[in-house]
Amino acid sequence: MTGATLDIGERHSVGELTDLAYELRRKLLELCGTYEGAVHIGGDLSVADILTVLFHHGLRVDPDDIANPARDRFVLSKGHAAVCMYIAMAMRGFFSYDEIVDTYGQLDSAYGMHPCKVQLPGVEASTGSLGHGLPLAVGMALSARHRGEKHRVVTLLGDGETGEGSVWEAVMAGRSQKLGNLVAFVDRNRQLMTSFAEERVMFEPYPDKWRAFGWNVIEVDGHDMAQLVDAIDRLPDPDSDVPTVVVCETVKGKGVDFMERNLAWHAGSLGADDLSRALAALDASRGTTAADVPPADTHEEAR
Amino acid sequence: MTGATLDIGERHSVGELTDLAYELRRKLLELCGTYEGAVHIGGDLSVADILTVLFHHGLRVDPDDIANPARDRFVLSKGHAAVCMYIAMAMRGFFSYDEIVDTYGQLDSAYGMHPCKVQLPGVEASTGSLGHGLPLAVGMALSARHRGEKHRVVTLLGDGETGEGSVWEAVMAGRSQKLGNLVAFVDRNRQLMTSFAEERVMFEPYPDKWRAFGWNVIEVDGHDMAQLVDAIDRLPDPDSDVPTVVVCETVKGKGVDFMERNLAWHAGSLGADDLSRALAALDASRGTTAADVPPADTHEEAR
Amino acid sequence: MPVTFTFGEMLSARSVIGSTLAELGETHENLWVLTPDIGATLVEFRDKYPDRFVDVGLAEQACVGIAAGLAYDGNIPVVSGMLPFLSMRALEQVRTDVCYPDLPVKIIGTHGGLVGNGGSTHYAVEDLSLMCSLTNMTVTSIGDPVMVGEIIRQSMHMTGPIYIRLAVGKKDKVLYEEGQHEIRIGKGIVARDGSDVTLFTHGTTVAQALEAAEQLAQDGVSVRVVDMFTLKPIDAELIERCAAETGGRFVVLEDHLSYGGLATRVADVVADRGIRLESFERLGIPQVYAGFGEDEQLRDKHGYGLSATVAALRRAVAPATRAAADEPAAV
Amino acid sequence: MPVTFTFGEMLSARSVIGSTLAELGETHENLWVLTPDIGATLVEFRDKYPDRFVDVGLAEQACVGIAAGLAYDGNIPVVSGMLPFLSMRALEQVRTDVCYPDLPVKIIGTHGGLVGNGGSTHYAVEDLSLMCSLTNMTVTSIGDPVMVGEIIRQSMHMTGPIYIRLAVGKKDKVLYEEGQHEIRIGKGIVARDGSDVTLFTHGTTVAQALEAAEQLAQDGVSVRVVDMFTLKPIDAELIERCAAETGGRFVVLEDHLSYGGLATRVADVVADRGIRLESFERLGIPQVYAGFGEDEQLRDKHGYGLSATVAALRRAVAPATRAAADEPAAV
Ligand SMILES: Cc1ncc(C[n+]2csc(CCOP(=O)(O)OP(=O)(O)O)c2C)c(N)n1
Ligand SMILES: Cc1ncc(C[n+]2csc(CCOP(=O)(O)OP(=O)(O)O)c2C)c(N)n1
Ligand SMILES: [Mg+2]
Ligand SMILES: [Mg+2]
Repeated sequence: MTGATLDIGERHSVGELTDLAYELRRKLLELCGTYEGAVHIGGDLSVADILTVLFHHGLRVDPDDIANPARDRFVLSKGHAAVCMYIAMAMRGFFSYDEIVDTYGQLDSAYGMHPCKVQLPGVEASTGSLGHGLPLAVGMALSARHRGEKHRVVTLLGDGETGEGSVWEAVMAGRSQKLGNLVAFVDRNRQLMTSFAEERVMFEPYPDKWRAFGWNVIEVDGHDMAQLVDAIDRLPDPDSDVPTVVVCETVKGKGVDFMERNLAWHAGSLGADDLSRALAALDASRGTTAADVPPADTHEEAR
Repeated sequence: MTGATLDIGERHSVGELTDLAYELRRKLLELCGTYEGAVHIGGDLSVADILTVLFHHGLRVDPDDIANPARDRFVLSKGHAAVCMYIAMAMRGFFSYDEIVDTYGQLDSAYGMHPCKVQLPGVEASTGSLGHGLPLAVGMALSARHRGEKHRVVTLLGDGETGEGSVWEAVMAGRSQKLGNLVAFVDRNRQLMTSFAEERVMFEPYPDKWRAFGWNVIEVDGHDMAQLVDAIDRLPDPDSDVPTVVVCETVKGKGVDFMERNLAWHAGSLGADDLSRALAALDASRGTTAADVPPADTHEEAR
Repeated sequence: MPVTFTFGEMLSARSVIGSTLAELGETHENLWVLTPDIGATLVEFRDKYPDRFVDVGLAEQACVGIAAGLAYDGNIPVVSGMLPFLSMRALEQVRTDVCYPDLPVKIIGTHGGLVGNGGSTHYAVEDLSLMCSLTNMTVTSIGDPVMVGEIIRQSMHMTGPIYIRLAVGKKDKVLYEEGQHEIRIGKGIVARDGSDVTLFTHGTTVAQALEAAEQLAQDGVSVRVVDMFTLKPIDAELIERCAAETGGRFVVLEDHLSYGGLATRVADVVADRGIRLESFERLGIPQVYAGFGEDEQLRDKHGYGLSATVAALRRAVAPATRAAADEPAAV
Repeated sequence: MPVTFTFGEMLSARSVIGSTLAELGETHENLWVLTPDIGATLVEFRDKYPDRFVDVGLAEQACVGIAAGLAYDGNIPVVSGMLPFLSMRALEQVRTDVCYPDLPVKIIGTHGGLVGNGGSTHYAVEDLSLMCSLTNMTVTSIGDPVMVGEIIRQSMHMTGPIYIRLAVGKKDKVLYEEGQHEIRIGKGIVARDGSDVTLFTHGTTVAQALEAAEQLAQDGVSVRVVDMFTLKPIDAELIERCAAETGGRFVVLEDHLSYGGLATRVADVVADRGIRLESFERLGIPQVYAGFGEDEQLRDKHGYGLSATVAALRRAVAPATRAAADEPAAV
């Protein structure tokens, strides 16, 4: 992205970013193997590449100066992927990974199931209830525009989340307010919590919806790092008039065969045995993208 | 429309329907001339043709058997046009016009600013808060479908109203539930309460929004009775899978030159003097459609 | 430019909102005004600061969410609209996006109570109960149009959210002379002193309460009228003092459901502090949806108009007072 | 097929919802079940009656509106989901589309209270206050998993709406033996009799209340535990009787904000009926957003866990009881 004052930090090649995403998934699975409660592992794995490219390439942020007004803002609208964001941010130097693992979900921990700005400075907004992030992002983008700042406001939504009417209100507002500094990533994994998209809720033709609401639409394979990098590098100037959505075709559970496109893994926990199976699967899946994963067998049941 | 058991009643020619709409507007203005409080006259006049064609041609309803299960259901989602609906229904034999004029807005009257099913049997739902009618209509259409009934559920929305997220949730639900028996009319008068559409909220490309949400879209001049009749006659079979929206290009305040596309006439009241001016203007405007009214001067101010 | 006014005069509270915001926009460069298509009274602000005026159209949820986003970035957003919609359609946004991070968002609007003859979709009759349910929210209801400006001004110093309720706000009586009372968020106003019974009220019914007190005075009964314009945090000290100073006789009058609003806030204090009352009566909207009618007609119909207020005050000071028969059957 | 159960056993209240609805779907052809993507426990109903199961995805507002539309046409819709979202995101739909026309829509869900460790977006801590604010709404909060089925069954005869609150509903203790108590919407249950102090509670904390009462019994203190599972309409007679029969000593315990929920409902009755109490104490969530932690940890942290309950009961029966110091500073 083309920010104004904040440097983007270390430059990574597509290969390095791919390795970072692998590392992020490993860490996610490890936490999911030790933490007793359920982790939203399906939706975490589905955004691991997106969060990697954002925190290691796209966002102008500075872990040592988290309140710098020139920073890009990132709002995790699909707040249930919090732990994936925490770890991605830890890998960028915001937090300590060990602290995340040691305290996740515990009493008074700053690291819980959903991001809490009150308890964890560095995250930009408290989210978790779906459909809230985009309106917040519109407000932040308006503020930046008004102050003449050149940073972007980036948010990440689940595709199921975009069933919420509040999202479409904000889509309309982002366009009406002419916020070219506003960018929404959609994790288009074609799953909600208890159903596959199109099975109970018809989202198609999905990108057309955003187009009809006046947004600039970029479509990518959300597990293809080269495409993600390219999308970010092609984002319009923040001073322009039209907000951008990056529709990322993804796989819920991506990287772990038994979780992929499997409704049983919206949330769950891994014992030690399953952890090693999962890590082995992760190794086996290296280098694959969404296009490599077969469509879901929608006759399988949610548990 | 092609209902199952209920007869459509007297058949009217396009010319007769046009006369009925003129009559409806006259009565509206008369009420607006006698009632002391404000009447939503702008949005009433903008739907007078739509409500006429619905109650005198489109809807299979029976004023003498208001609870007949085979009746088409009509939900006035833009509830602030209640008085226009009351009078249209009175002209069809549901209510007494005199009673409406005599009691409108008075203590314990059944005829108030917004339709109240509790107090006025014959209206299908209590509305007035915008964005509620379409979800209700989806529920009614689901019920009809489940019971194997062949009637339609028809609703009428304001264009500004379709800024509400709840509308898009219901648009998605209507499509996902495959409700070919669901029909939404949109009063596309390009005005909200305090602004012109596109001025603060960008609705264009408007029909594309509905298309991208999977609906069947019919576009008509909402003051051209022949086009309205044609749209209704072309509605798909209620047993089909795709709901239909009829986007009606209209003029807020239609028929009264000094109210047309004038933000000052979202709501108002007419004294005796203004009433005769308004009636004269109405006569002068006979035979005109939306296409005949010049675009708004958007620099005029809301009062 | 502050509005000038005269005691007893009729003033539009809405125009006070408009002019106060326009005035504050000058001194507070981070003040924004947002509305979901209810912007008629905000024209002055809009014209002076078009960049800080946002009309999102019919989209209450986004309106509040956007306000929160602005506040996260150091701005002071005012959301202005109709309370039946702002208090309910956007309630989760108010709770989660505004109250939870404790952001300085102000929600101000009209149609609190059975006012405006819009019918039951258009009356905010449970809004104070809803707003008092929210942690971090300050909740006010203002009757005096001049006070509206004062409260907005005071609220500029708050770090958290505030809810400001008005009735229709087109024609409101100036109740207080300038400097007559100290006006401070969180403190009730003794609008009229008295020693036999306290009549607690807020918002549009303060004027009616004063009128009722005047009538009782002619019978030799001394009614204290408390304008409890802040419902949260509630002025518990004042309530306790009133119990002691007015013979433990309380009447609560409000244009709100008689459960959940001020009467309930008072009952909470009474229970918490173990205050022994001689009498307690609620005058407010019963458990019905009220239908059409003008403001005063509806108040009379539903038992909290002027004559009902006078009657309740008489009951309160009559011997053997507990009027258990007046308690609604099921609440 | 009704669930069979044993007293003291752990049961999933969610599975009781699922099996009860599947059972009622058979006898009630107009019963529909709707959910905004929270359908895991509804699989049995969905598989038996796919045509009367509607999953709208993430769209709480439409979900409630559609339910109202179904009800307008003579159906009995049950909306099942997570209460933090159903009680707030769709609140205006609940008020305007369901309560105003008084339609038989049932709202049932989980995550009432500080349960499930989801953080503050995911706790319904003000839901009972919100729902009690709505005219025509019946409001319940159920702790015993078997009772959940009973209440759903009873509610089939209601003409208006009902709200049914559960905690997480995955593992709940069966509290009552079959036939031990008359269970009727609107009537409190004396879950344990006692004469020194009444402990009012509902939902997930009933089990904790019974445990606290047991501990007090060892000190020779006789605690009456009332499971006030219906908050609206409130059982005012029982409250009055408890005041008379337990020395005017009340403690109210709930997994809800300590203002706005049951404690406030009791305070309302105390004020309305002029009940003279010796002591009154609220145990519930203070005015904070609670953060992360397991259910019991959060209850302990925020002062309404088991030991705090025991302590409050001891305070209540101690001489010179009014514990004014415990009143929150500003509410
Ligand atoms: C308003 C709201 N309703 C329900 C939930 C519960 N919930 C959490 S994740 C989820 C599914 C979301 O689907 P999607 O947005 O596609 O995200 P994914 O699970 O694919 O990551 C649901 C229903 C919630 N967090 N917020
Ligand atoms: C939820 C809600 N918000 C605000 C209002 C107040 N209001 C009544 S009509 C109106 C404008 C509606 O515009 P549109 O839907 O285009 O209808 P039109 O006025 O053109 O008939 C507004 C804001 C309302 N009735 N409901
Ligand atoms: Mg998804
Ligand atoms: Mg319009």
